[in-house]
Amino acid sequence: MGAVLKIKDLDISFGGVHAVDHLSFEVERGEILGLIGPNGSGKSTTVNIISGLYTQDGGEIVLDGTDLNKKDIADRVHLGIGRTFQSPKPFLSLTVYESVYISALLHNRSKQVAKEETERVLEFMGFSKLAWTSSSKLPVEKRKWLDMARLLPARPKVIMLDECLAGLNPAEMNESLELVQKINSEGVTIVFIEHVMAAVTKICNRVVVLNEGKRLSEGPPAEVMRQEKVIKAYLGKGYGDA
Amino acid sequence: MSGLIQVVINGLMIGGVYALLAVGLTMIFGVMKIINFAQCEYLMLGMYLTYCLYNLFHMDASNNPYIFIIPVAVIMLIFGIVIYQIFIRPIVGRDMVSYILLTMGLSYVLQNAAQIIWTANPQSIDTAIKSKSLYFAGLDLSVPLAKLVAFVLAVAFVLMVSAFLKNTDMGRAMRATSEDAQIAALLGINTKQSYLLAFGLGSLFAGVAGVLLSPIYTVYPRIGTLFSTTIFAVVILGGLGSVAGALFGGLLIGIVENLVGTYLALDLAPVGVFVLFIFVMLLKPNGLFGVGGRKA
Amino acid sequence: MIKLKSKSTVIVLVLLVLFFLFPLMSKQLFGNTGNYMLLIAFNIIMYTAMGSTWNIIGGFGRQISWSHAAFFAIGAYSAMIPLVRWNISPIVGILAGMVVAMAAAFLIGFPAFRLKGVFFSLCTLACGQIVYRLLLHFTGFTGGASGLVMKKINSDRALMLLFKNNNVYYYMMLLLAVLVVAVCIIIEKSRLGYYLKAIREDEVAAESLGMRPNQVKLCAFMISAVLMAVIGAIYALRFKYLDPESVASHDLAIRIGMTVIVGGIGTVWGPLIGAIITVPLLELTNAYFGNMLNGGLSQLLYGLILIIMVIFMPDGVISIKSLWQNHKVKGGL
Amino acid sequence: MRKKSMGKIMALVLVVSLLAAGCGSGGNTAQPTNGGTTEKANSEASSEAADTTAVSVVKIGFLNPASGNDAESGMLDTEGARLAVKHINDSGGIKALGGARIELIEADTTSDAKQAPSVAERLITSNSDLSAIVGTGFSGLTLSILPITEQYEIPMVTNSSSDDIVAQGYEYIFKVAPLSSDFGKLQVEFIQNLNEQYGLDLHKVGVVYVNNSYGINTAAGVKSMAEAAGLEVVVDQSFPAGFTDASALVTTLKNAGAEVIFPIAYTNEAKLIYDTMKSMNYNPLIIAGGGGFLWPSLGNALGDNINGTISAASWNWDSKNILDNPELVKVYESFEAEYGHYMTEHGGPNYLAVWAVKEAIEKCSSTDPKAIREALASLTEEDSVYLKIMQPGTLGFNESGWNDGTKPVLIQWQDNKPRTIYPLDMASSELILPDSLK
Repeated sequence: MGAVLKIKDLDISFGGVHAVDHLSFEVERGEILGLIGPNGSGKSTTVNIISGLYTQDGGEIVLDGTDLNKKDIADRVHLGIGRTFQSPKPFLSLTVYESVYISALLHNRSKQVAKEETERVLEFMGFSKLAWTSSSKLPVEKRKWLDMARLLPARPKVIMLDECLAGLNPAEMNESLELVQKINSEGVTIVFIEHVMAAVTKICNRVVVLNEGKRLSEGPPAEVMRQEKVIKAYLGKGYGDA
Repeated sequence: MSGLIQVVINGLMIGGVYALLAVGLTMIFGVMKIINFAQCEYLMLGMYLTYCLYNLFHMDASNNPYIFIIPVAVIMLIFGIVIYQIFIRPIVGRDMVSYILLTMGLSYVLQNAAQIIWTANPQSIDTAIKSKSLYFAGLDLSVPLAKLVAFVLAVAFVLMVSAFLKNTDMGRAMRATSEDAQIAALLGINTKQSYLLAFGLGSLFAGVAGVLLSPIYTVYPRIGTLFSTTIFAVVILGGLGSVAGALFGGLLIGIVENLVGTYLALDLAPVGVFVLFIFVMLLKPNGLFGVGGRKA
Repeated sequence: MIKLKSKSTVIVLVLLVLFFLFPLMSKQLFGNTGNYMLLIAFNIIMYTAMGSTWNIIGGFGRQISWSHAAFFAIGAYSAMIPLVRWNISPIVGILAGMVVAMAAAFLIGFPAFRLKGVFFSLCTLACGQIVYRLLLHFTGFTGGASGLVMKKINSDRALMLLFKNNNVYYYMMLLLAVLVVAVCIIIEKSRLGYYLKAIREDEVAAESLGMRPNQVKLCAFMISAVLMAVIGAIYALRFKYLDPESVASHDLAIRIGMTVIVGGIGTVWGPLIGAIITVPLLELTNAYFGNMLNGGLSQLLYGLILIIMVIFMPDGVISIKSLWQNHKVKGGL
Repeated sequence: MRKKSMGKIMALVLVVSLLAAGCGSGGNTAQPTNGGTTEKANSEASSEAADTTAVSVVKIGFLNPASGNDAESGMLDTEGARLAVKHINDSGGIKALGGARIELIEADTTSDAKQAPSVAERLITSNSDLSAIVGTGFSGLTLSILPITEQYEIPMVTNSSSDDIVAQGYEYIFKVAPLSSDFGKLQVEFIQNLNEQYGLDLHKVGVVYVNNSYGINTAAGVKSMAEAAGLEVVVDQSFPAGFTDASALVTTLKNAGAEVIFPIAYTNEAKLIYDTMKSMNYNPLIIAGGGGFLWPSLGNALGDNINGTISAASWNWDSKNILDNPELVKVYESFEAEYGHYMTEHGGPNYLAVWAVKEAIEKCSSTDPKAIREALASLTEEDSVYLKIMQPGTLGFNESGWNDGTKPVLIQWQDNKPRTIYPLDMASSELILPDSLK
């Protein structure tokens, strides 16, 4: 096993706001790590830094021994970092197939291979029937799944899912969780940003709790959620959850 | 030395003119996130209005057109609103491409409507102020009066507009809309109304500019095309929807234009402007006074 | 599906044949005005070609560029200057023009693509103006505003691409247009095409999949610039006179974009439809109303028609289909 | 299926538009608001051959911009041509063809050299019985049309100035106006006279010109002449057409201490330059190179400030050759009556151009363009009094097609009208020395 992704002393602030405050944690290979915390605790910011959207003021990100600091977004994707966004970002005028195919093209020299890869991913994500539907016609949950599907052709090592349950009904949530586990079972490490605690406790092996940009606690969901400070952080922010 | 000072003064003066034109554009730009390619045609109309009123009241060299600021402003405000209601409203919410094509078409229409009404011949008003100036014999410096007036009023306008945007509900609504139309809408702000207002005011400012410029330039249907590209540069340079930026951008471009024009070559003055423009774009994509929102 | 596809290809082929035979038919069809019709047809073909090249970056990638007149001008001048000044064959000039245009596209695109949307557009507008001003300024070389004019051609000189019969240039342009459209079709289904579409839809998402949008855009921009340069060269040879105002002014830049937008931006056949509409439209308004009402009427109508089109056909004339057909998504790649 | 329907559209649109353009190419049913008729659709006309005896109407095409940047001077050109047609028809038309009337068929070239060729081609092809063309006033437009008139072998009489026009070996072009490069000779000569006559020492000159075809050619002439005459050209500066601020320009001139400036500009630029000079109280002697400095609109724009300004002109309404000739005096009087302003540098040569075509037709008594071309080539001022209207009263085209006898004149604005003051044998009034030189 061992850590696939190491975050060391990560730090960033916007104007006066210290969004991420000397944050360090590690992601074990093959696990589903829950990254939780109240709103504004710096979860999404962390993801944006890791994926390369923001440049940190200080700290290191190491993926399988390669330091990502100097790498741009594209490099990081090729090295194995994948991420989705809080609100899905479909290629509206394109079909489901094309959306995935584009990603496949980006990571395969041969078009033929890319096509096979696309077929495989669609099959795997249960999109086969919807392949020729326009992304614009998809309901929100399917859009979120499509975002995940698009990541797979890159054969990512780590996928960071930013609130992939937000705005879904219980049934859809369960489907989503099954998909996430399915992807994970393929050996893809998952970083699962969420504040629906039920979901987190259900699928995460481990959680890291953020508060005001700092790491508040870490450990198996069940026991972390019992901790005084964690509950306070949530209640303090007015979140008594699930 | 006094040569250089004179050049800078010249730059400031014409810069004031640019700023005056840019304020209207940047307002529409900021609130609606669109370039109104017909903005300078509003200027043209403002000048023609002044010209007509001036002759209507049989004014001569002893008068000056500034008394028409209010009437022209009112007429142009109404005009802007009408134009918005007829042409712009149907396409609100469409992508950039529609706006570009529509405002282009609009500028064709206005230009040629003007040519139909007033012919292509340049017209001008007979006022003494056009060639008056404050002359400092000692320093051998001169400041053209008409431009000075335009400059001062431009600054005054910029202050008024920023005050309006800060302190009135309408103004706040418009600022909110320019920050993020969707969120503004969620907050119950009537964004359509902000758009309407922005467009109306945009045309109002162009009209006022028209009054102030009528002593300096002759007016003919295509006078607007003299300014359009420069004004776009000014607006972007100053920063998206930033009124203060429009002023600063205008002055900066005015000075650069005159420096290049005087010490390099007049033909290259526009080149100097655009090179500056591109550099600022690269160093400060949000413009000098920009407030984000670059991903238009 | 397959049947329909083949059907449409038939229609396109018919059109192609029509254009191909037009020089032979026009006299019969239009009598004395045949040659004039031929000139209009030439312009339609030219604007189709220009529109299609613009469409590569402006349509597929939705990067609205106002600097394409500059590439057109670069091509035109590169062909004309060597011919007029040193009597060097335009063939050399065309090749040179392609290189220069590509370089210019890089110099313009590299900074401009760091900006998004409207800001990119205005940056290209500024760049276009710079080229225009430079052409005006370096009078000794470009002839400045007086332009460059070709001596009267008394005999055909194939190597110099000088022919007395304008039909030769007609076919050159037709060939070029077919080539350009072909390139567009290929690109649309190519890697580059898909990348551009992804950028058009959501650049951030595209980047998060491992794309480098600016490289993709720059590549498309340069391809489109090179093609545009060749079109400019043929134009110069056909009309034998150039001045910055007519080939490098931003009126032309805008007209190119407008042709595509009217027809249907981002579609392979939009530029053709756009050209088929706008070119005759301009001629008609000029012919019927040219000298009426102080000469203002023709352009006024032109503008009005544009406005009406935008309001009622947001996605260009090509979108009329949506009137009788609800948005089905075609299958197959 | 999108493709299918789309194909339909394309096919349809193509056919419709081409047919439309087909009739459009000729078509103008609407009556013109003005003197001449605009292009007429006439399918029968195209079939009817150019018959030398029984023609009732002779068609002369008229090409000039009515829209775009150059619409103003396009209009000034039109006035002269329309008046000529009126006069000819009122005085019994073309005698040699049994009193055939002249019909001026006007077409708007627009101000765009891309558009002009197709307009010309349309004019010619949709009026197969066209005898000749008059136009344009713009070198750029004329140059872009030359290949077409040559192809159809239709003579074109132009008043555009650029030297290039008659230097390309085209045979169907006739240029009535003096070469713009000749202006310089006159301007420089004039300064030397001033220096002698009034004991002045004007030797620092500035050449500032709008960067268009006319400006470049004229400025080139005056520069070379000035240097040859030992004058010191302290400023040689072109500026973009339609610039918005003259202060950089005037500052340069002032700092360089130019005593005489040779400006070439149009109304708006000229107004900017004048106002700025006045505002910087800098009053050099102005000897302009024509263009906007001869237009009524500049007179209106500057009011009395324009008086005293001197300018070269390819033609002026009150030169000796005209004042001494009652017939020609009638011409400019009726012009002023008709259009409410003096006869301009554009009006005169276009008036002549139409008369030249008319007399050519009289000579060869045919409406066949080729015959008319030959007749034009051999035309002289003796053929009609109206051909004496160009200074110094001569007409005659050399083999390149240029009316090489004609000479420019200098005018001075006096009482808001341009009056001929030089050369003296053409002068109608005395130079009024500007105060700055007294």
